[in-house]
Amino acid sequence: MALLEVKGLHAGYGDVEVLYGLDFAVEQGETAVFLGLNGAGKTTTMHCLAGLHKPSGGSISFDGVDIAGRDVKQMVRRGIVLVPEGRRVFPALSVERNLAIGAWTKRRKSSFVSERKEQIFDYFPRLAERQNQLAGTLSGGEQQMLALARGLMSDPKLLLIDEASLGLAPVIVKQLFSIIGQINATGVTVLLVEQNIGAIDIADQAVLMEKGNIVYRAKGKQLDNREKLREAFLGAPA
Amino acid sequence: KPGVHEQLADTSTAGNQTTGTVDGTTPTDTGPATGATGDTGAGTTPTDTGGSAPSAGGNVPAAPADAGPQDRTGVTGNSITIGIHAPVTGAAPFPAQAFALGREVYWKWTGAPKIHGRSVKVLFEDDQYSPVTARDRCRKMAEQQKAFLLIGGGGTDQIQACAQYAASGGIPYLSPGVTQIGVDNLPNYFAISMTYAQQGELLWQLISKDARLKGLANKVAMVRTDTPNFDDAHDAFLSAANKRGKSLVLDRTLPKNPSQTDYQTLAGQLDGADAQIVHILTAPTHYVLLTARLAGDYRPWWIGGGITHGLNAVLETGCTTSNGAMDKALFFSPFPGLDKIDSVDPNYRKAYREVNGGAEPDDIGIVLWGLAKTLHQMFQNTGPSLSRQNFIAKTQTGSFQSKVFPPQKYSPQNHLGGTQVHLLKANCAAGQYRTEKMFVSGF
Amino acid sequence: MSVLDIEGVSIGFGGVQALGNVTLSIDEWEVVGLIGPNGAGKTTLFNCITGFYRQDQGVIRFKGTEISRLAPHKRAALGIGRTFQQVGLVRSMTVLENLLLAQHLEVNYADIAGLIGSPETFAAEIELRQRAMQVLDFMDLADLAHSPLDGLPYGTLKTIEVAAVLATDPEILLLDEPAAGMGPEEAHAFGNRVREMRKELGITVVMIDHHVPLVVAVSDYMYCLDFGQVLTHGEPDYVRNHPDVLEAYLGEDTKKTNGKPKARRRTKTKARRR
Amino acid sequence: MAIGLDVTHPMDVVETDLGGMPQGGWPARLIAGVLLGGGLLVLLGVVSPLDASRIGYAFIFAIVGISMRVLLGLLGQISLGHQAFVGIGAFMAGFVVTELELDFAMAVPAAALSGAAAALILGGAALRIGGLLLALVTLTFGAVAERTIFLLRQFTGGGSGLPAPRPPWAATDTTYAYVCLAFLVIVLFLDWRFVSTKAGRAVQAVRDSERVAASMGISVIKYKLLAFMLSGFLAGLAGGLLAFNIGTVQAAPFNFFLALEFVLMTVVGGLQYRSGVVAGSMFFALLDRYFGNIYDWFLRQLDKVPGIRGVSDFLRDAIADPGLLVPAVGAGLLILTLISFPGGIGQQLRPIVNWFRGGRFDLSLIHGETTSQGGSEDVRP
Amino acid sequence: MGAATTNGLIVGAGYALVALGIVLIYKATRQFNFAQGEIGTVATFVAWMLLERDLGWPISGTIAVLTGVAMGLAIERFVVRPLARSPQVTVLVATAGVALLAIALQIIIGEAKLRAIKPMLTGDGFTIAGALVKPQDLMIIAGLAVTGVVLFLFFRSPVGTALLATSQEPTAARIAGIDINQMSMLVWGVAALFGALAGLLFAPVDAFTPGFMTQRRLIPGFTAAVIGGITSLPGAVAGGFAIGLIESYFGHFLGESIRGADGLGVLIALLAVLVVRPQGLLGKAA
Ligand SMILES: Nc1ncnc2c1ncn2[C@@H]1O[C@H](COP(=O)(O)OP(=O)(O)OP(=O)(O)O)[C@@H](O)[C@H]1O
Ligand SMILES: Nc1ncnc2c1ncn2[C@@H]1O[C@H](COP(=O)(O)OP(=O)(O)OP(=O)(O)O)[C@@H](O)[C@H]1O
Ligand SMILES: [Mg+2]
Ligand SMILES: [Mg+2]
Repeated sequence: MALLEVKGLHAGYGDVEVLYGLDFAVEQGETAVFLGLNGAGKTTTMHCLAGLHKPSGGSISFDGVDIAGRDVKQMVRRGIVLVPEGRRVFPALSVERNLAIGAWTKRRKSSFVSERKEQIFDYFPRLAERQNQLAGTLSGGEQQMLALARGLMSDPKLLLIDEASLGLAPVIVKQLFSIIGQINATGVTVLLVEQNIGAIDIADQAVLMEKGNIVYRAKGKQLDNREKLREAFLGAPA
Repeated sequence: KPGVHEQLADTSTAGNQTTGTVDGTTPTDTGPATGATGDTGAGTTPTDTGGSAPSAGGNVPAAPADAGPQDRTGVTGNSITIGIHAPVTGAAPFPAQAFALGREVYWKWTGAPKIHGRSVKVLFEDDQYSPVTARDRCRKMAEQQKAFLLIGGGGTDQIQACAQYAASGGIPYLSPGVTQIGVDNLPNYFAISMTYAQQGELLWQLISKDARLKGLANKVAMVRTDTPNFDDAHDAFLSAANKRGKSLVLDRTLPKNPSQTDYQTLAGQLDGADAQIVHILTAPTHYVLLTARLAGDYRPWWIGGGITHGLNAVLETGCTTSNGAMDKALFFSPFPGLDKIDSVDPNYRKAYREVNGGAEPDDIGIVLWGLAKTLHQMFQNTGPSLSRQNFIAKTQTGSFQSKVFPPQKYSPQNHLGGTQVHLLKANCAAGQYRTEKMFVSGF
Repeated sequence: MSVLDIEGVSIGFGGVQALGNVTLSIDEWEVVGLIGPNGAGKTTLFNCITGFYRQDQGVIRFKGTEISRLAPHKRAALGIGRTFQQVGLVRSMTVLENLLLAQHLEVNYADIAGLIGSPETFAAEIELRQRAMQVLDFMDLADLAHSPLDGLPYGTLKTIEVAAVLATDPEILLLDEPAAGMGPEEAHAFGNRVREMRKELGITVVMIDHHVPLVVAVSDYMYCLDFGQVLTHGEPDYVRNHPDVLEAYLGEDTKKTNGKPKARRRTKTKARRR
Repeated sequence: MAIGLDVTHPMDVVETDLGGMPQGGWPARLIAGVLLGGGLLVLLGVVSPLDASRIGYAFIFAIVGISMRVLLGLLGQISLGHQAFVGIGAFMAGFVVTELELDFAMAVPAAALSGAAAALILGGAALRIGGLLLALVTLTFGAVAERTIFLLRQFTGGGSGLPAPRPPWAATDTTYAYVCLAFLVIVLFLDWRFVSTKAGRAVQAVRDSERVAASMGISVIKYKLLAFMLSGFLAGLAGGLLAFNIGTVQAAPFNFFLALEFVLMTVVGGLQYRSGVVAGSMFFALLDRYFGNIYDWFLRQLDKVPGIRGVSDFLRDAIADPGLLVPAVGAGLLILTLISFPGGIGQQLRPIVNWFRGGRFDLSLIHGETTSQGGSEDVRP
Repeated sequence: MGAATTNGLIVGAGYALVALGIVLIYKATRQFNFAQGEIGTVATFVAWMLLERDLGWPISGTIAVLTGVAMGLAIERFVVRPLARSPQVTVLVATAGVALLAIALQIIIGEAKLRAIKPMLTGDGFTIAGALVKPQDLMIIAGLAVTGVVLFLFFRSPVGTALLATSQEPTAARIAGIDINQMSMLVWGVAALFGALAGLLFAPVDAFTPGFMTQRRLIPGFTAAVIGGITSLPGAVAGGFAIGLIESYFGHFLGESIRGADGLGVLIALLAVLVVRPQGLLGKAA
């Protein structure tokens, strides 16, 4: 059975409906990439999964339990962690304290936290150099790394990453995707929202959204046909 | 500065004010708030005649009686409406409940007197310890609710503001003594107890004659609130000292809203100057907060004139906060303490309990009772044909003896009619002021 | 003729040397791309040019005059316009109002005249509106004139920001990651617009972006910064394929270049356009 | 220090339906406007002098409200010492007529300018720093004004009564109320032009983001100072008018609690809406004045209801003076407004105002958009 | 001079205590709490009522502090939380509204009377260098020391870090699994606790009325917090003493010639600090 199974997910803001019944499933250990133009509803979907937004209908089953509508705290406790769009680092805290907050739910296991921190500094040596700098004074890309690193601190089962590559140098994007691949390899299931089609390289599954609907899903072999996907995504080659 | 003052008087006349409140001409029919007509004519805007024209003793120009039409606002065949304002909220309030209970006792008990067939209705407004509000509330009572006369319960600035308004409308105004500044030449204003300035000489008589204080006469200090309205009191106290060849060891003011540091600093300075007698002229709150900062073995004698310092409510708090430093304070007062009220007027307690369903009488009730009794005599003295003009004319030639307040004696030139005081002494053990002397005009 | 000259500019924050002796010059009518890894100092350079930071060392000249001591708004008045890495618009205003605001320096009546409502201000305001609408038209944003900013997609906001800066009538336009958050298609359209802008309005453009194909397509010339220093510069294709850039920025072909020292040749003085 | 302030949509958003004019067209709006304005003018003429004086007082409060709005609504700064600016204006007016023996026509401008000058001095030092620190500086300034400036005997006569007699042509309460109304109308015009032109836009940009404003060529300090001075100017003007409304200027009323009342009335009115601020200010000015009457009327109505006689008697016994209830009512209204109707009275008035501007009379406008806090402030440009 | 210094330190300790409460809330929520003073008054009022019934300080004090905490939690739940998405200034105004409401209710219930509360320590006190010191003044200094140390440690703890994080980016804090409502309650509860303690420590020094903390201590407390650097706890303490000393020196040496010299001194000092060192005495530069 799939780790995450979403059925007929509806959501909206006030009277405006934004998601019109999404269906998808992600297996344990998979990486799924969500593609779609601005305003397609990708962020809203992530927010529903992370408990930041209450769906208006449908079910989200995680590990066999329907968790639709639960609040963030419970989601985090179950191991669903969101790396939000727009970085949202704690600007007046040092990099180190930002990471400590990321491990909030694991704060009592201090050995785990320090191990984890080491591991993350391996992934992002830049952050290690900047440990004591206030996060608000980091460059845009450094903040993005910090946001991702913070999400990894709590040892999630399902990692939701919303537009991680925004504002990152291509070399870092590549590193990032390879790090995500490594994380994925440790058994973490990853759900990635991207504008950068390069993400398909690390994906086991691609989901294309348009105006609140899923218009195309590709798995396994289908993914090899990049041109077809590109067409579906862009309508035109970029 | 009479110059400024006259100048203003001129302006007000020029501003089609025909009421002529300052130069003493008789109020004419354009006078404001003539009740009957609700006339919105020119005269309805009272113009302030304020200013600071200190003049000792008061010199009110005579207003001839029975000249021109009579203003009978607030008077009907069987009732007279009067209005009282006092602060029950704001910076230095009176206890609201006590005021509410006491204000109608005299007029409501079964022995309540009729005045030429009329009973008295009492209006009350909270002036919030703000002169602007006082003025508005006095206008409300006089113009909307048709009060015949107005009474100030306490608070110098508010009394001044309301009295000046009342003057512009020819409305009689009664108040305890407080300041003389800006009110002593108002034709409608009557002080029913001695002003602070008048009490300056008396205080020095007390200091030089009283066995307990005599020896300390070279260690006298004065503390007053920083307002020009207390300048007269200050000058009078100082000149009484000079007359005796004395000077003050410390002469300080407290701001109107002192900070923590002000109290702390002043207390230390009093101690440093070794002031053993301190004449305090402030709101009672400031008195309490100042004495609260005393420490060690510094325990001066506190003395003063006035009304509010002599209220038991002050003592109730101050004895605890000052750790007893308030004990033995000596204050002049226009009313006797609870310990002596029965001997001057056995009706008071009875009437108070009767009207208020058995509630325990207090000293604020005595103030209001004494005031009402005095007013009763004034109405009686005016005769059955009651008008504002009549009332002023008759009162300013009358003498009154309520037996609770010391007697008043007015003349057309002098509306500051107080002549005597009672002397109260703080007794922290009893939590009350005790009356040491009554009806004294000199020591 | 060069519009903007940067000579030996350095700035540090605590232990971090964000810019170390950066020298570059931007010619009139040029579209210059500025790339470099995260934290290389690109935004910091913009901040020095626009006066939000003051460099520790070095000189910045705009059309030959030294501007290092001027406050940000004075530099804007000289004709230096910029966009921000995060959207630099006034969130509480509508699109049109933002464009009216952006014309602040163009308004020729006194503040007091506006306050007391003197007649010429009414006429001037109407003119401002017309100009704003023209700019919006140019950027294909006229439909959105009266809509509030809240709720507009990120890409649209970035376009509006560019429109607003255009309305300030700049001579040089500094764009900080204008295409971030845009899909490839949108980015492509945006690139075309930048070229058009340069052609029709005759302004000089410096653009930071991590969207390399876009930068390459749009620029006449490119600089690459790394660790606060100019790594290389030259024609777009040259920079794009420069081994240092490939390694430090693009992360391509690193294995290939690693073993081959000859690929490390430097040709930094070459290829200066015209 | 980055303390972000954002008040959303301070500009008067005109939601004009430029197509067909809904609901009556301009003639209907014109007639309604004339009726409303004319009604007010007539009303002022027929009420008693005391009522006229109180309404005049309320107009003056409305001017203070607009002054607060310039600061709080447009610049996003809050003054907790506004009573000081009003007081300085009032004393200046008293000083000009009493000590300098000049007349009203000199006193009122002098009052307004003194308010602006005080703002210039204070703002020059305090506005360089971002955030709400101005609030704390004005708070301290208010205390100093109360305890030092207002007690300068040469200037204020020691704060216990500087006479301010009205000019002969506006001696009555009624004529003077018209004068205050005229000033209020002028002030509303100024405020309208301010937000519709260069300076007002610049000020709002500065509130939202100083760096964005600067990048558009706006001098941040200059416009902060300008807005603060305009606010001080209007407060001083209100003070000058207040002096003549009361007749005597005293220090006592200009205390911290008045400053809080100014804030309350502006917020309850609804910062973003001019009409709301006027309504809120006047409401607070009049609440205190008429509460006694309303309360008495309320008790009398209770008396008439059979069976619950006891309730009104209980209230009469328990509440020694209705005045005690006023602060509770004011503070209660404030909290209620903030929590349930963040747009304040202005939000409630929106359907009407919108209709007058040529939009629809749309009751749904009462439910304002929820204000959002925007993301975190960037620590660096 | 000695007297002025001693007086300044005594008064300043009080201001510092209030400033700590203000800094706590500001640091953890970026809000200005204008009800901080009034929480103390309400607690005092409760303690007074209980002491009048002869319950003694330990019981009365405990119940009073709990009442203060309850008030803080109520403010958090019914005022601050509904306004979570409003601008900073709205919350400032709202807490000022709470303070006014609390004052108004106290007046309705118990009149605007000056009241005395039984002292915690009895004794006449003593004189140091010409300054009068009451036993209760020593209690305040002790209270200040305890509060300062506790708060300092509090912000070092993981919970303290989480608080700071919540104030800076609430959404991100939620995503990390922090219960931001719990955090908010914690802050307001703790601030109210110290606010109530401050009130109880102050009340026996002199006398109290409804609003006494707001009127006479809140403004200097705020000024102290700002001078010290608004987010710095040691700064708040330094600021409190600085204000006390400035008031005292100005009042002592210029008080008779310039009215309100102490207040003027504070304003000058405040402006000077803001011009020369905008981040406050011990604040960190942004
Ligand atoms: N808070 C909100 N209130 C109202 N509408 C919203 C809100 N947030 C998003 N929307 C709308 O919901 C729709 C989906 O938005 P969402 O942010 O989920 O899209 P997205 O695919 O993540 O887009 P992007 O690529 O721009 O991040 C959009 O039309 C957007 O305008
Ligand atoms: N105010 C500051 N305080 C401390 N360090 C700073 C400050 N501003 C910038 N830095 C540091 O200077 C370096 C350069 O930052 P800058 O923002 O210029 O990078 P960038 O090239 O724009 O990167 P990105 O592409 O990620 O936006 C970074 O390492 C950043 O952490
Ligand atoms: Mg999104
Ligand atoms: Mg950058």
